[in-house]
Amino acid sequence: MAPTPYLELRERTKARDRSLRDKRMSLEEAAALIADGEHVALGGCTASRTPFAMIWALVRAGRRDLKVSRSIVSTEGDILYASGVSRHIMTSWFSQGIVWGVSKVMRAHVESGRATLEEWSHMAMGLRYRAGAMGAPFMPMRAMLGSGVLGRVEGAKPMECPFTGEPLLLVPALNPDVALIHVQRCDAYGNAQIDGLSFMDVDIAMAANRVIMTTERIVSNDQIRRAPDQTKIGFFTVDAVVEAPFGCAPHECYGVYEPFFPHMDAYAAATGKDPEKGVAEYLDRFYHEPKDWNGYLERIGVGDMLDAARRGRTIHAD
Amino acid sequence: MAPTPYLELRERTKARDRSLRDKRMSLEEAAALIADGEHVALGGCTASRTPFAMIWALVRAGRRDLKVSRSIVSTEGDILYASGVSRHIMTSWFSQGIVWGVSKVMRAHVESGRATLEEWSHMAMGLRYRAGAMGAPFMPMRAMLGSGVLGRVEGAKPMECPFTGEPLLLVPALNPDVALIHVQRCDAYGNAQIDGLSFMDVDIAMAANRVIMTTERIVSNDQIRRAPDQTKIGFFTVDAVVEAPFGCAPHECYGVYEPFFPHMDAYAAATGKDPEKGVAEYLDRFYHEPKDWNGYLERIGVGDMLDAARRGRTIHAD
Amino acid sequence: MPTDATRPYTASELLAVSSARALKDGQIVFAGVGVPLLAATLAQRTHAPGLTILFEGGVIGPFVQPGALPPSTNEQRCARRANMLTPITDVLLLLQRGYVDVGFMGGAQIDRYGNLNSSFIGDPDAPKTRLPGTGGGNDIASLAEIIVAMKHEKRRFVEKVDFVTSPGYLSGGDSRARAGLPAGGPYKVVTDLAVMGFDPETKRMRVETLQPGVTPEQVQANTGFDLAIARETPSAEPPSADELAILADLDPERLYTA
Amino acid sequence: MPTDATRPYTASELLAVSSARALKDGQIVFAGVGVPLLAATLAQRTHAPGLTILFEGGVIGPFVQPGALPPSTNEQRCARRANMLTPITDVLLLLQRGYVDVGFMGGAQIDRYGNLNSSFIGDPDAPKTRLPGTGGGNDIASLAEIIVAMKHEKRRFVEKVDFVTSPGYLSGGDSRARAGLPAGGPYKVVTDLAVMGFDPETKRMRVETLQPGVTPEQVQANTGFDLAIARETPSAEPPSADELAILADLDPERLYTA
Repeated sequence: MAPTPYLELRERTKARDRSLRDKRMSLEEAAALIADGEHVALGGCTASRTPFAMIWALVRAGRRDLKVSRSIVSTEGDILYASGVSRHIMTSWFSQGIVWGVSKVMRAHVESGRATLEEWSHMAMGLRYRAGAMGAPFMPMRAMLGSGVLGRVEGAKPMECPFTGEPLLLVPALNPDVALIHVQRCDAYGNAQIDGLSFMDVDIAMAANRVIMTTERIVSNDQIRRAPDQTKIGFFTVDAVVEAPFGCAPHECYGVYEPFFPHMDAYAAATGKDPEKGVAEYLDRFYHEPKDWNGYLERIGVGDMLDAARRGRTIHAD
Repeated sequence: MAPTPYLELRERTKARDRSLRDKRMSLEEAAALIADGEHVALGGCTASRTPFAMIWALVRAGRRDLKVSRSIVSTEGDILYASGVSRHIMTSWFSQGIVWGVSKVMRAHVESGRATLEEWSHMAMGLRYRAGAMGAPFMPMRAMLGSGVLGRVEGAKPMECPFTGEPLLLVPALNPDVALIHVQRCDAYGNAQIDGLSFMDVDIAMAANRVIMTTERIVSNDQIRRAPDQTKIGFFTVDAVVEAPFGCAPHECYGVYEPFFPHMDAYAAATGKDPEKGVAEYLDRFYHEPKDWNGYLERIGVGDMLDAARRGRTIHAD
Repeated sequence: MPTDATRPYTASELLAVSSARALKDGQIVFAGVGVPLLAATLAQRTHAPGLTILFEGGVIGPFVQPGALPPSTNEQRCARRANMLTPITDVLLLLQRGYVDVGFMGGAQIDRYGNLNSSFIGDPDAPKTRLPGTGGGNDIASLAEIIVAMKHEKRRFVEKVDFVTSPGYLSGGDSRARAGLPAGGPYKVVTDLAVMGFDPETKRMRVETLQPGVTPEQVQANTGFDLAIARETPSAEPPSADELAILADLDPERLYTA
Repeated sequence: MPTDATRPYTASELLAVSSARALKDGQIVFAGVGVPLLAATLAQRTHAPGLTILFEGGVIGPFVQPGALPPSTNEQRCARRANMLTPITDVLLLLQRGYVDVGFMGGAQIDRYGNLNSSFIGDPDAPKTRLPGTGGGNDIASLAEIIVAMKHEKRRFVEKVDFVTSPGYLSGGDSRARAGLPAGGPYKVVTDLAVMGFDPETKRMRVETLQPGVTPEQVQANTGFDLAIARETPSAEPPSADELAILADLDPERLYTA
């Protein structure tokens, strides 16, 4: 049988060690599992459960030309473009967030042609990951038709439904090389329990060829097995587990901390005034100068950490 | 625009009252929401979370010629065939359960041509409901090809993948007229939280044009909203909420009671010896003679109820 | 022409109130943060207590806390005391399944057929401005009736959008259905000058109500295409004190109503 | 020919032990209740501690309690202390996604190409016996390598199955791939008389190991088609005391090993 995309996907999966084993490692060790040029999907959405600790590690490791995909991109997209980690981001929306407006850093990179922003509809992103998660080559959908968005992407195919004759759009499966996902807790094997909004993370983990999981805390496998219906991502999909408290800072982690609003305001102000200089200084100060991840958090500041955590806990306070 | 299957599905959905409102009613009132000849999908699987209280109500109401679908069918299939509620069951497997073997009642009805057992693969059933849940006309899949199972069903279409050239099977969406689902708890609006195995219930609820939810207990909307990430079926899909404690008896409800094994053994013995007479006597004794659902449970017996409940709780006892 | 300086409410408050009035009790409404959320919550507190809000982050039936409005539809403030949380893809699939009555939309540009642009100003291949993009907008506009709430400016109400991010009626008539979008479409366009609907046949935008104190000429003067405005177009009731009080309670810091 | 009466273990125990030995550490294994679950658990307790069991009810990595074996793959006993529970469709999609190494299968009939029938005895249009049907069997056999464990009887090992419920190598050669099933296929057939594999080219069943005390002639005599049996076919080691003790611990009431 000649190798088809499906058989190649199966071979990559088969070659992985999918057994129940301890996968704990450092951010730096996990970053070494990713090669320049690979397709990296990010879990979370906008300013929520963004895998910032791993992005930080990738910047530090000097990784280059990753193709990055995510449901919706916030400030991590600025960091990826400005650091050179990625010059190609695939998403449905790229902005620091409604309250801060369009990203001037994104505009500088995209409008100058230095970087690509590949735009699909939100549901199309979701269904592309879902097709990848299901081992299906595509998903049928009923949006994007008739729009300019469809005209600017490659790989989506309009079709006439063979059952009903209705027009449909088939969007192709995405099977990222690596998924970076941050969760509230998982065990050393990678069994992850996600509280609150799960975004596209479950599909992304299943679609990817490798998963690097960062977590607020590592819990025992016994704890996981007391509530197996809470496990959202199974150990067999996971290749690395890194404990990274405040691993989404300055974004939020549901139930643990809200976004670091003062930090986000300051970032918006700095990059709004001068995008290139603002983000370069930010990269130096928060990415290159600290000696480790705790050093990054120190620069963000204990006051902001405690403030974000206090607000984060209120979801449970009713 | 000429009405297409998709526009008709949307119209049916749009015509429903999808607001947050009290939907509590009796088993008898809920049974009146189902018309002879409709397609009724059952939640649960084999001897788990079978919506027996509603099946009991349908038998009592003399409903006829329902087309019934379910992931896997156990003794409720015997009841449906023997009572005349259904002469057409679509599923992947029909047996009381591995330990009791093939259903003699099913054999009697199907081998004599009185009833139809329409067989799809387990995943095909799941993907047909899922397509229905997604508002998609079909799902692509990679099983059933090459088998006799494919040759005996209508509506599945092999296709060459337009992306990869690989052979695929497209299975058509199932949008049942009604779904009957039993859960551990839901609120008066129908927000349902399912513990443990969810089977195909989430997809079935979303695919169906009406949902009748029976529940071990009705809880407050406040309780639901304290853990919204535990809500598996949203109120907007639900048309009726019926509190029916032990509503799966003699099957199990995860974490509440295990199957009523002595009852199931006795049923297997009675129907194994003489399927027609065994099931007719069983219908009289448990379906026609009791004056209400509590009367059904009385016939099953408090001893069996307590035994099943004691075993059911052990899942939480570690 | 009335301005924020000459009337006792802001343009944003007016948008929220007019949008709220366009909603009906029992509807399921896809809302973004900002004016759409204020509008949907205002409707719940006035004439539509059984209205359900959806956020594209995966939230069904939230109860947003006054004074703690969410920064996007994807943070925990959106999820607060919701009835149900789902993956993003599944809440979007509610649109496709036909469960959603109305979606709220905005955009940098809109044309006479309700097509919306939130992707590019200028040539998409060499844009003057790269905007954030569609988000869930394309999906909402493709699969539900939409209410567009935006400021009424000539540079936004254009003859032809630079790019169709979210489809309206495309080139009018039945072109939307022919493109594969048989359901949904623009329902109302709510601005600080008027509330507009669409002709059932031609699918061209037409004024249905003027905002208080606004003349037909003022609407046309701020619109980059010919707008059908009947001579007898009624004026809307101004926002009531009750409506404004509810908005003030929801957004005391005036993050979205200033 | 050895029987349950003449050897110190039952045919079911022999099937469980031989099946367990065919599993490798680290594999992900789709198991039914009964002999497959006993085999997979036995493998975990001997040479394959890192083996993961899946049940089609939606269970990943359960730890089944000795003496409380589940009545099907869909009850809470299956879910006990599992690592993860999923909807049924999603655990089956693990097969399609390529995560599953081995699936356990049984059937009423098997043919020389490993095709399995669990649907009809006789003409499917007017069956002598309507069997329960495929369940997850068709999906497992279509998308993973399978181990078939069954009693070796001439009426079960037939020239041509009455119905292909779960595809093996269909008509041999590359017919399986040509039918749209490029992956998986029968790996081993384990019976109380022999362990069989398949010729890599022709895909015909062939004996790899004889069960203890069984002759090639006895295997052929109980098979309804010509079976390739090399003269020098080795005999398997009988079940060890350890293996039998583990099975006795798991199923003290001998529900599945009698």
